[in-house]
Amino acid sequence: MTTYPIQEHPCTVLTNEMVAPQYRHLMLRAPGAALLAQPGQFFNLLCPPDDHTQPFFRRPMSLYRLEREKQRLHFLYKVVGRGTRALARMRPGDELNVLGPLGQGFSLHPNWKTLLLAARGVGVATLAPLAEAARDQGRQVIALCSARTRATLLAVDYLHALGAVVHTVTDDDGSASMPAVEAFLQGVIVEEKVDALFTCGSKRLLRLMQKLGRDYDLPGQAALEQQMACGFGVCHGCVRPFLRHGRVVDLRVCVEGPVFDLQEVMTL
Amino acid sequence: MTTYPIQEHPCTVLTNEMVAPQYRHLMLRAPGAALLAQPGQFFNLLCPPDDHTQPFFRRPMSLYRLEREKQRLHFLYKVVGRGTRALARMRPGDELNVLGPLGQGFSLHPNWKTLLLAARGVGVATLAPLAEAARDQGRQVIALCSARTRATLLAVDYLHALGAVVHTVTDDDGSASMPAVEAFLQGVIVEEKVDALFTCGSKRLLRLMQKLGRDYDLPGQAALEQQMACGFGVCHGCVRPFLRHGRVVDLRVCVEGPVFDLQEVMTL
Amino acid sequence: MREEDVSLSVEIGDLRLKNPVMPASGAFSDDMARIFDLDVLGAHVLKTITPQPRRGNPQPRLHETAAGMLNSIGIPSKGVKHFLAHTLPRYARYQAPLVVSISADTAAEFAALCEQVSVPGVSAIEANISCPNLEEDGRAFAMFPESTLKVMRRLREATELPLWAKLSPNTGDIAAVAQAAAAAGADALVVANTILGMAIDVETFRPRLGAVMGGLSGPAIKPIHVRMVYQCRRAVDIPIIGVGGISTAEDAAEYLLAGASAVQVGAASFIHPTTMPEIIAGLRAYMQRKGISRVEELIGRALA
Amino acid sequence: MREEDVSLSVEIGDLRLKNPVMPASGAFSDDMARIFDLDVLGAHVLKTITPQPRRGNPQPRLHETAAGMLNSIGIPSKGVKHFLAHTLPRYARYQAPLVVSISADTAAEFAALCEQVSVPGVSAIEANISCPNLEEDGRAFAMFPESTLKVMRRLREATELPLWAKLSPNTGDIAAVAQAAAAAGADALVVANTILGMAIDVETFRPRLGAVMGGLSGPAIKPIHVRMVYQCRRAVDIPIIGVGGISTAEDAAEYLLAGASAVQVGAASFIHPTTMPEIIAGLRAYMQRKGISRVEELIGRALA
Ligand SMILES: Cc1cc2nc3c(=O)[nH]c(=O)nc-3n(C[C@H](O)[C@H](O)[C@H](O)COP(=O)(O)OP(=O)(O)OC[C@H]3O[C@@H](n4cnc5c(N)ncnc54)[C@H](O)[C@@H]3O)c2cc1C
Ligand SMILES: Cc1cc2nc3c(=O)[nH]c(=O)nc-3n(C[C@H](O)[C@H](O)[C@H](O)COP(=O)(O)OP(=O)(O)OC[C@H]3O[C@@H](n4cnc5c(N)ncnc54)[C@H](O)[C@@H]3O)c2cc1C
Ligand SMILES: Cc1cc2nc3c(=O)[nH]c(=O)nc-3n(C[C@H](O)[C@H](O)[C@H](O)COP(=O)(O)O)c2cc1C
Ligand SMILES: Cc1cc2nc3c(=O)[nH]c(=O)nc-3n(C[C@H](O)[C@H](O)[C@H](O)COP(=O)(O)O)c2cc1C
Ligand code: FES
Ligand code: FES
Repeated sequence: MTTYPIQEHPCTVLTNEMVAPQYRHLMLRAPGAALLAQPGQFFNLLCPPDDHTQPFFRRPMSLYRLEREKQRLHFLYKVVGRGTRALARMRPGDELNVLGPLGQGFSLHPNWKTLLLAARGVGVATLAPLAEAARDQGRQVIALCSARTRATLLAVDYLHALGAVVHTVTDDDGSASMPAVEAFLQGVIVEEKVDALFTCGSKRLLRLMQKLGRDYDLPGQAALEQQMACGFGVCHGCVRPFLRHGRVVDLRVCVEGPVFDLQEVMTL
Repeated sequence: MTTYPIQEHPCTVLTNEMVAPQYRHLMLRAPGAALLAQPGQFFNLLCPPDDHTQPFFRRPMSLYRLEREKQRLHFLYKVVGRGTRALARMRPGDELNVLGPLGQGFSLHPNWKTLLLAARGVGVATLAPLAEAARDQGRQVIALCSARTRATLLAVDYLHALGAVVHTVTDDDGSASMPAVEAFLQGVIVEEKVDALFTCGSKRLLRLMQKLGRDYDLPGQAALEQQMACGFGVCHGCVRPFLRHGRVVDLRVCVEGPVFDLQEVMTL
Repeated sequence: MREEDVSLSVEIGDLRLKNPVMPASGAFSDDMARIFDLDVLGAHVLKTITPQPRRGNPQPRLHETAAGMLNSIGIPSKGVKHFLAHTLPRYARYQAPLVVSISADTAAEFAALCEQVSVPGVSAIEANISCPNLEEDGRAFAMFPESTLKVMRRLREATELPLWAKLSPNTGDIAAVAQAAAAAGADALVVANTILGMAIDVETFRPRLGAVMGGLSGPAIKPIHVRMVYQCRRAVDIPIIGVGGISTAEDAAEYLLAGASAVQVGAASFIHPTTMPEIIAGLRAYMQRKGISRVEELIGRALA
Repeated sequence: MREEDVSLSVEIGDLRLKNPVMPASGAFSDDMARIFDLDVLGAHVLKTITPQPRRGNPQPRLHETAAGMLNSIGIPSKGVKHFLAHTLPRYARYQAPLVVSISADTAAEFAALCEQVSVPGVSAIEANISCPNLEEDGRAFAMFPESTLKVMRRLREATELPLWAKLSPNTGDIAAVAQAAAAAGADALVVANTILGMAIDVETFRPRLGAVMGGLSGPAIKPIHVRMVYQCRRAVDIPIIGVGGISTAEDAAEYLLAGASAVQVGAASFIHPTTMPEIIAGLRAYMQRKGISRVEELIGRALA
């Protein structure tokens, strides 16, 4: 019997705890096929009804962490609207249907020894599995986590535990200002001999990483977000323009992405 | 400040237990204004979503029992479709919004000493509070409970506890056949000097009670069911024809009923 | 901004309402006085009446659908005589302007009825030229600009009261129908009535409604009716009253932004009967939050 | 009744399908081969293509509504040349009949495109004369009988393949449009496309969609589209393919009872991508339960 790579998986909520104001860590018990997800891929979650009404669309969420042997699938999410609000109310034992794994994840060239990850806010959820993969493959990870406040810095301990060198910057003390971050990352790139750049979670950070990529001639990848209906390529709702081979082409974030070559992304 | 007789009441599920296959007894903690309901009145329940979709309409349910001092409101219901199926899944602690009390309940003439109640199936839920009121007012109650099987006879113990004389008939042993029931009720009416007839839950039983009412010149009341949108008189969805003062008039089951004069009801 | 700095008052032609929230015809009566103070409303709109008594459609008259409902109530009416003698006087106790909805099968009967209800105590007449149950296959005056023009002209001649035309969504060109109603002298448009729909019971193979087809309303239709208000707003200058799927203050604001000067609430009241007072309070809170002092500033703002 | 006694096969004109379940245009591509065996379907219907490449509408293109969605994808298309060279060959591996959906701004371009796609490997052509995003204010050929007749005649002359006309719900008289399409020689009707709708963000005061208006689909519209299928069934003799809000086997059966010979599934696949195979299995179970051996016996049964 053929098994199909994309499936709906009935999962069970194990924990769904607040990790910072407005941010939650969701851990699910998931069936085996869901656990084949790769870093940078995502799932489309069927959030439960909110105040008696069912959000029509699923909600895309990046794979945050996988524990294959324990059959655990993790997400890290920000509560922003009705879907995530309803998600936030889920309790251990509740059932959650997730569709996936979806999309193209990160691809790591064998020669890349040192990876620089720059995430803003919950963007770190998307980059964390990359750090885990890098550790497993003996690569070095330097991560910059940016957030509004100290209180909303996410996953720092987890990245530490994965062996990454973690730097944090925040708006409240001015350390997350673009000039400061640029200067800091320039230093890291030069001193640590960074081989590739990865980013997720902020348009300004993305632009900065693109500039650094050009300035230091470094390859890179960015994970994007775009509203989705299907998540598997048929509706064309998530299409946006990219610069590929010198031409503007419309690509589907859900299938051709969500991870794209850093310099292809058009940020206007 | 004016208080309005009809309100939405946020209630909390205390218990929601199966009492027979397909039948459940729902006990709610309810605020004071809900506890002013009278026998024969009903509430319109906002059932929770079923498999991710919210039933649009509320579901009407008769008051089954009230415990004013304990702030408890009881319903007895049959699981038939999506609304009641969703209701059946509610657990203690869950919130349920009920609108009411609605409609005209039973009215007991002071001279009526002995009441004959004939209920089919879950129709007994509607008549039970009448038995309780009768007991409080020192009236005698004789109840006939009819059901498909022994296992689906409902509320018999409760009616006993209320001091009613309870007779049960079922289809499976033939005792619920109309000729048998008619003969039996004729005997009861004559021997017990019944003053008034009450019925709910079956068209055939209703017709029989109408006939007995005419034959023995007894007054009576019947509680009806009709699909409803609003439950408080504005939509005209629940309208059906009645024979009143010799003319056919269209009346709203939710406001002019659900309890009607026995002989007014048209059963075609 | 303080609560008392917010003005919810709107103008529908010569009629000033203290707020833009009123019931939709067929979803209101003074039975609701048992639920809240009916004088909080911007206006009272009554169930459509007809010249002669009629019984309405056979049961079943209701069917629930995804985020909405079908109804085939039809227009049960005790006739205009009963209305004038018994119903109208009951509403004299309220301050809220009274809007009487009327319908008839022919333009001549419609005009006669319009004249009959143009009496003291009535603040405006809503011409239901759109009831999809009335005519065969849902055909109604408001399906075409020509028939709209014709009937609305007759009605205009029949009354000096503010005259509102309730349009039908069952048309291919709502803007043209709106222009016809305006050209005939309507003081305002009510956009719109229910959408013709049906449902079939897959167990019995029979239609779910006694009348086979019925009108769809509720949240399901909101995007369609918002679009129609927007199209009408671009097509005519007279005020528009938006109706269709409104159940929250945000829904009401959406209609105002699309070009409505006021809104009506139908099916939502069946589920939460205090929807209208809650929308009024919610609109006030919304405006405070957005720092907007007059609700009229919202009207048509999405067209800018 | 045993499973193997149930026949799901239906005829759409000369085309026999092994079952009546196929995707709606715009909600399918061979990307779904990663989710289930695409050869279980009664047919494959592709996203509408246009003569020249076009980019479709600006973002945002999606908005969720109560029990439904608005889309303003428009018709991004790589053009017919790319289609013939690259897309069409990809579908040669499947047994399911391939239906190519086409659209163009003028009748002449439409006919030329129709001829171009009348090639081996294509089993039928679905003429999308109804896309509400294509023309200003949602105007489309299928809004009026006259324009439908005109464009369908040109298309009929341009191809010998089975020709399906996809109708628009944004018309006041779907039966007349259906008759026009049949008169022009359409082999089947697809009833119907999305309903024009819009939504406004009450925080920004701006329309939710980049293209301002978009098409409403999903369970919310099912009662409207079932009604239209029923009306078309009474008006014409050619087969009808029902589409709009179908997400279960019962929904599909409802359309069949209303007069459809087959059904298409759109938005539901986005939420549960295996909706179509589940409907096929569910229809089989439904028929066993009802003791009906041929699905064709259900067609139009509610009209009896
Ligand atoms: C590939 C991908 C991976 C993502 N991973 C994460 C993650 O790991 N953690 C996390 O917190 N968030 C993630 N997001 C963003 C997340 O999908 C949105 O925050 C979420 O959909 C908001 O839903 P809502 O109902 O709470 O908000 P609402 O604003 O009520 O949503 C309305 C609609 O807009 C869509 N939408 C709103 N915000 C976004 C957004 N930023 N991106 C895409 N669609 C959006 C919703 O899905 C929905 O369709 C990801 C998005 C994508 C596309
Ligand atoms: C005044 C009144 C009091 C009632 N009291 C009780 C009671 O105490 N216990 C009890 O078990 N049932 C009672 N019923 C019947 C109960 O309302 C229905 O069984 C229930 O609405 C079925 O909902 P559903 O979603 O499970 O069924 P579905 O068949 O899925 O419901 C579809 C629609 O039909 C309506 N409907 C279906 N059956 C009935 C019915 N028999 N009467 C009215 N509407 C119906 C539903 O409300 C809903 O709008 C009462 C009905 C009325 C009118
Ligand atoms: C049960 C019911 C009865 C209605 N009766 C009438 C009516 O008599 N006259 C009329 O113009 N509209 C009538 N309508 C239509 C409503 O006034 C309103 O236009 C429509 O329901 C859309 O609003 P909603 O989605 O808020 O319900 C009725 C609607 C419902 C649901
Ligand atoms: C995202 C999306 C894209 C669509 N694109 C097309 C299209 O290109 N051509 C077409 O004829 N219909 C298109 N449709 C309409 C569908 O084919 C279908 O008629 C409509 O969505 C109703 O069905 P549903 O409720 O099952 O979605 C599209 C619908 C959606 C939701
Ligand atoms: S979300 Fe449907 S194509 Fe990407
Ligand atoms: S249910 Fe609305 S009038 Fe009775």
